Amino acid sequence: MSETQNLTVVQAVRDGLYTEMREDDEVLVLGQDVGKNGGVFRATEGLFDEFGGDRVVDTPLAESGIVGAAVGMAAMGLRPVPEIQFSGFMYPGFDQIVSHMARFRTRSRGRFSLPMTLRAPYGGGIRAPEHHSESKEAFYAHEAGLKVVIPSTPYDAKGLLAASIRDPDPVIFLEPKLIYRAFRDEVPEEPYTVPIGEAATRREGGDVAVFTYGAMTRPTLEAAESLAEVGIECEVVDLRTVSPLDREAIIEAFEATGRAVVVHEAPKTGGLAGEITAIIQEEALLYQEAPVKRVTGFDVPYPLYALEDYYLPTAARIEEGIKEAVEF
Amino acid sequence: MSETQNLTVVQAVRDGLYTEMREDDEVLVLGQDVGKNGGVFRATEGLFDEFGGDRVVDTPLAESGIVGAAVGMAAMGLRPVPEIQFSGFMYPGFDQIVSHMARFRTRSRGRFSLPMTLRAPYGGGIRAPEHHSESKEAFYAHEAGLKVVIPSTPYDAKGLLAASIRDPDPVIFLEPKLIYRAFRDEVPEEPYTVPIGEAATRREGGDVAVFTYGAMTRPTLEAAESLAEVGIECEVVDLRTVSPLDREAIIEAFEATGRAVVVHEAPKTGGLAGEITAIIQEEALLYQEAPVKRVTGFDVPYPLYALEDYYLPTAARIEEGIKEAVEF
Amino acid sequence: MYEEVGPTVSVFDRAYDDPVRVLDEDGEVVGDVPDLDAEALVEMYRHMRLARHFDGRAVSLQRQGRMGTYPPLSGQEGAQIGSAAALDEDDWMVPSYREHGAALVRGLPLKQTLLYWMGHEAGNATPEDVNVFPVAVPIASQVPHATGAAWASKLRGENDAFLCYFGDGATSEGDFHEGVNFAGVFDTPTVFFCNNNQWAISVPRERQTRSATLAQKAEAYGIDGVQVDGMDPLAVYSVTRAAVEKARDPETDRPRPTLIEAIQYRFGAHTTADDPTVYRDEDEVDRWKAKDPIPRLESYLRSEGVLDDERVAEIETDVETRVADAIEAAESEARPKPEEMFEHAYAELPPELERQYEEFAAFREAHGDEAFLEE
Amino acid sequence: MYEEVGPTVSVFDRAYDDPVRVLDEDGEVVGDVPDLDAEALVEMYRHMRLARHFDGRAVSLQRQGRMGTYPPLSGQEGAQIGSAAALDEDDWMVPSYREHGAALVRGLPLKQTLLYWMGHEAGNATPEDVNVFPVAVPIASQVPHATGAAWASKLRGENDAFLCYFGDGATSEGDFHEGVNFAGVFDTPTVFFCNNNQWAISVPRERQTRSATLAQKAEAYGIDGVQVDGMDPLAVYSVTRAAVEKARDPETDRPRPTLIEAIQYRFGAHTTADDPTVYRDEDEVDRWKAKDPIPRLESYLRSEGVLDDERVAEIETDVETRVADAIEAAESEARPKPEEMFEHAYAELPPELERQYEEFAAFREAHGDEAFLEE
Ligand SMILES: Cc1ncc(C[n+]2csc(CCOP(=O)(O)OP(=O)(O)O)c2C)c(N)n1
Ligand SMILES: Cc1ncc(C[n+]2csc(CCOP(=O)(O)OP(=O)(O)O)c2C)c(N)n1
Ligand SMILES: [Mg+2]
Ligand SMILES: [Mg+2]
Repeated sequence: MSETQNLTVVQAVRDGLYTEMREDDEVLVLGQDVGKNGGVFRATEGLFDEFGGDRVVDTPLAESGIVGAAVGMAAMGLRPVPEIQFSGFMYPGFDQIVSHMARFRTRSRGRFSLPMTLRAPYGGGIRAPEHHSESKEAFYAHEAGLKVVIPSTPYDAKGLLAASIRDPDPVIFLEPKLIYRAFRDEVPEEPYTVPIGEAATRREGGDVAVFTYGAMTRPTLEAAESLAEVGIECEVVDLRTVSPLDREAIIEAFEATGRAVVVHEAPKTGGLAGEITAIIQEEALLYQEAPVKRVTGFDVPYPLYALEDYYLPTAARIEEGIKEAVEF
Repeated sequence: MSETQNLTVVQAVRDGLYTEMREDDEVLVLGQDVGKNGGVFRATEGLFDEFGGDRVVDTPLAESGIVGAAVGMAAMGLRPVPEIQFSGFMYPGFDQIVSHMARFRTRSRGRFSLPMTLRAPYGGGIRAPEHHSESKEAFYAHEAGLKVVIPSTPYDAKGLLAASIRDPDPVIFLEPKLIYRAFRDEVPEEPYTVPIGEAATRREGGDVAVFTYGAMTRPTLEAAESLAEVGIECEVVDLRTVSPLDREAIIEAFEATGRAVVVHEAPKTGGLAGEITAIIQEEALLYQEAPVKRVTGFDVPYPLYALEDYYLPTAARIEEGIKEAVEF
Repeated sequence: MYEEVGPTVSVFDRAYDDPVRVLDEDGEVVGDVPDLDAEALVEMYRHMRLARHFDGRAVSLQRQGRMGTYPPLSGQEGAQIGSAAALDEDDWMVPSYREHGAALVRGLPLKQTLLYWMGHEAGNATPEDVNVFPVAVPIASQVPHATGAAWASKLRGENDAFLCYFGDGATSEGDFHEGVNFAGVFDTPTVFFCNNNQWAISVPRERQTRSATLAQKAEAYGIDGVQVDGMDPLAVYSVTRAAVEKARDPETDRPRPTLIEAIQYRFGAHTTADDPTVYRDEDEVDRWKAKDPIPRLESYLRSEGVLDDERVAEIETDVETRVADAIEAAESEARPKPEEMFEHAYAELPPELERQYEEFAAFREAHGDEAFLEE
Repeated sequence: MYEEVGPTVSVFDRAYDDPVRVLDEDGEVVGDVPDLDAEALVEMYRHMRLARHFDGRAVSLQRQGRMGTYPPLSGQEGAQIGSAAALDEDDWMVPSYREHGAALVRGLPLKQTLLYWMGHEAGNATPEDVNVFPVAVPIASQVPHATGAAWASKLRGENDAFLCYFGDGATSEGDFHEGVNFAGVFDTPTVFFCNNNQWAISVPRERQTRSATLAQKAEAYGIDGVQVDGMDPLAVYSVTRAAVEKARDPETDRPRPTLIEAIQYRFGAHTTADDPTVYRDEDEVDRWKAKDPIPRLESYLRSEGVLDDERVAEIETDVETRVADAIEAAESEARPKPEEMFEHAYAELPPELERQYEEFAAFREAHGDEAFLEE
């Protein structure tokens, strides 16, 4: 059996970068403070010393430049892993993301593929300043040509990151910073991948399917445990990839009970819960016993941190949502 | 009775700008080629001569600068109407749109409101080059703090534009360029508004509700007429505003038949059809007789123009979708 | 606010790498002392002491878990207070996130600054009579706002200047470029004030750009660019004042906008979440601490007979009291009410948002705050 | 491709507003003629004629409804052909949307250019051996690509130069700023070639920026900036060649990247959708037409005895044939197949997209193309 380490999510990300960089000389990391500083969350700690300044590059403070330069590098065959310091700062690079990163393959009829992975710490819950708590994965899921991955465990973080880096196409890799250090997992030392586009069942249960991803997986499981005490058994599905969605897993889990809840921290309107609801009802309406309940952030700008606990779905709110779906 | 003019959509936009600028000195237009050139679609024709270079301003070629400067102007109480030349070029200004335009009111607890209206020609169908045919209204609908308006007739174009300019909050005003010159309408000469957030029923019918907006309204009506010949009567609802959605109108129209189709040209995954489906099933599941059918663009980058007719929903595809919903 | 003073020497005709200086590191006069009266000078000193003391206390509050992440300004008081002091009453300031010192000169209560960094929505509520824009966290994104706001003022025939702050790192962003370029083209009354504190978190100034100075970036926009010793509050005052006057004066043949590069250093961490020892040497920090703006001004004012032990002691006490009072006030502020989250998204709640609010309120009513604060 | 030539005179030590010139408007030599052999010069002339002729035909095709919107290049051949000719075989070109002339020098078949503007997906398929990036429509967005691609080449120890084209308007975009700044910081082998054709659609050069020249924007990045008469193909060649050589040579103490401002004019409309008479005077156009790069080079080559009537006639015929053949080939290309839309979104179709494709194909099968092309 292979060696494992007991790692947090952010350590697993770091380990994933380290492993892939060791395996493949064409992999390089660039972004703000990724070098000597090792990243503001330590996701690139030690990589600068290990691989040097040509492969672990501190860039000027310019997101469009970072993404755009990575596009150019990837077009030439490197596998750049640009880091945007917080997902709320991807917007200055949004044009490069949607107009180029997503489309270079199409725009060259496959001559240039972009094997690049754009990483960003993402989501709320850590008492961060304004603009540091965004969860706008729906933007990227709506843009064809991108894949969007959001891990919820250390094991997945390393394996999905490896899969993303090795993917011939561009991946947006969003790391829920609320769980960066929340718990540890056994993570193999050797390289491995977790396939993009496959959901994972985190808990089995025959009364209702609950779909979630990222940091919301934990309060969802908590809600499920608490409901088990009153006899409600939830199937909890961690989507892991939000583009492409694992339709099959969604439909299968839903059909088993005809009831579903979707939990995400992003605002409700236009969030992925709507998309998942639409998938369910276009594929499995005849199984449907209750409306799909959306437990999400609200349609307001993310509040300053004193109120963020009221903004983010909590186990209690999720529980209530599940009850609604079950009792309908 | 008041005087009317027989105008196309783009002429109505121009007339709306003209009327509001005449009514209110604080209204000004800025963007690329809006001055002497009168806009690449002639939406600002003659305004430069009428109101001068201080109120009809050709700017440098920089979208973030245009939106950001308009944010600063609006914070000081002006009512700027920035034009982005095509909606596909809003992305370089995306950070200003989502991080500031959408949030200045929240970020100042109401001290600074932003009475600004960002206009952009939008959508496909005119044989335009790459990046000129985007319909990504879902991005903006997912960002709290914005309103998103998409007219489908000359009358609405003028009235909704006036309402947007007078609104105390920022509005994204997307003008379907496929119908810029497709037909004419009687448009009052005097100022008037059409309320933001209210859908319009374009056709009554008791078999199925079809929701759409913008340029897709026409092929949808065409499909409805053709289906009437085979005895299927469609209620066609033009949403007109995609944020906030007119939930009440959606639910009411849906409940009448329990069947619905949503038509938009934006890509399917993460598009507004999913959101509308989710609204329907969270409010009116018990009325539902068939899955809500989504007739939309595909999840691929918008093709070069030789294939765009295959990308955009056509009356035939809409008809087929409606039949599916009716015959389920 | 400081009193208006007479015309300031033109400072724009010099090499980009020749910073304007008034006091040397020991507070000796080496340039043209601006024409400020004694009380204005003492006020400047008081504000610097206030900012410094506030900063230290804020960092402690964060360490004690009484405040969230906080960006310290220690070392940058000369640039902040000297520049803000050069504005007139009706002028505007467009800050980034570190200008607590400049903001207090402009009349922003310290309590507000504390509330903001304590995560209270109320911290966003700059009083109506304080001409300060909201804190801007996305780097350089405030630059086009400062251009647009100044432009609006010009279009209205008002005569106000807009002082926009940003860091050395910010000069790499597209928004810096677009915002300053617009200012040049539309000749807006904007003063672009770059707090070059040598670091953008861990990224040193040389890694931001290959240009020898940041001031010379003005060339790209056809506007004036000038360096100033940012740890010399009198030099900063002079340069900013000159830029402000030029911004307001369409009669000169110079462009109204100016790019000022104020060379300085942050003594502390980037924010309380940062550990600068990872990326910079103590030596470097020590070298810059020798330029500390506060003893420099103090020494000058003492030598001029404007300050003495007694006055300094009075100021110390005053400063401590004001900060203590502000902390007391901020900490006794009621916890923000969850409904505040919904209040200002729109002038009027759209129906769906109202529904969300009602669902939220009903849930809270039924389950109490424990349902939210459980973890 | 043109043959490599000896070392080029350094052209970087001059005032920003002193454009490099070789031929005057009449083709008289006024500067250092680059060391190109006769055949290379004739090739340059042939390419310019080819570009000009192609351009006229493309505009007609659009007018006849045989092609979509097309951006003409007439007047800009000197800049395009002179610069592209300065590249070596393995170098790369990163175009905007107007460089059909430069692209043909690099080996891109005219047919490809036609297919692209005819809206065929196949128009995107630049052949593998042609080192040309895809057309970039969002203004300035290709600039960071050119930096990143050149950076990759440098990191790999390859010795290639990357020539990036953009317009005067593009210099106002954030991406121009960020991309060129990165190039300065990472010293990438990139040549930033600004086709300053005086207009960005209807917006004149003076409205883009207050800086006196675009070349001086190089100051902001600590790199070399130089103006060149963009309607003088020999001057353009010389400057670009010098920049290319410098890009590849880490031994000089000069920065590798260069910003070239090539002063020129577009004789025609911005695109076939544009009517320039609305915003500019015929007089202006006439003044610039006097600088037409083609007669200028022709006159020089005739005076040197390199061209005569016979050779010119041969070139005319050749050019006409090549364009006619390309049009013929493009127009006989089968209409693109709808499935091409789905082919390159991803390396492998995700399941939902496959479903969409199958639904689409089934519908088309059932209803035929009339169901799509009805309007
Ligand atoms: C658009 C954007 N990107 C990244 C960040 C994260 N960040 C916050 S401060 C900072 C460094 C800023 O450096 P500088 O402009 O020199 O200002 P300073 O903090 O030194 O005052 C970074 C990278 C941000 N806030 N906004
Ligand atoms: C980001 C972006 N904004 C706007 C446009 C629309 N547009 C196309 S060409 C053009 C003018 C470009 O001017 P310039 O950079 O001088 O290049 P030229 O066309 O003169 O060669 C504009 C505004 C665009 N393509 N991309
Ligand atoms: Mg700094
Ligand atoms: Mg141009």
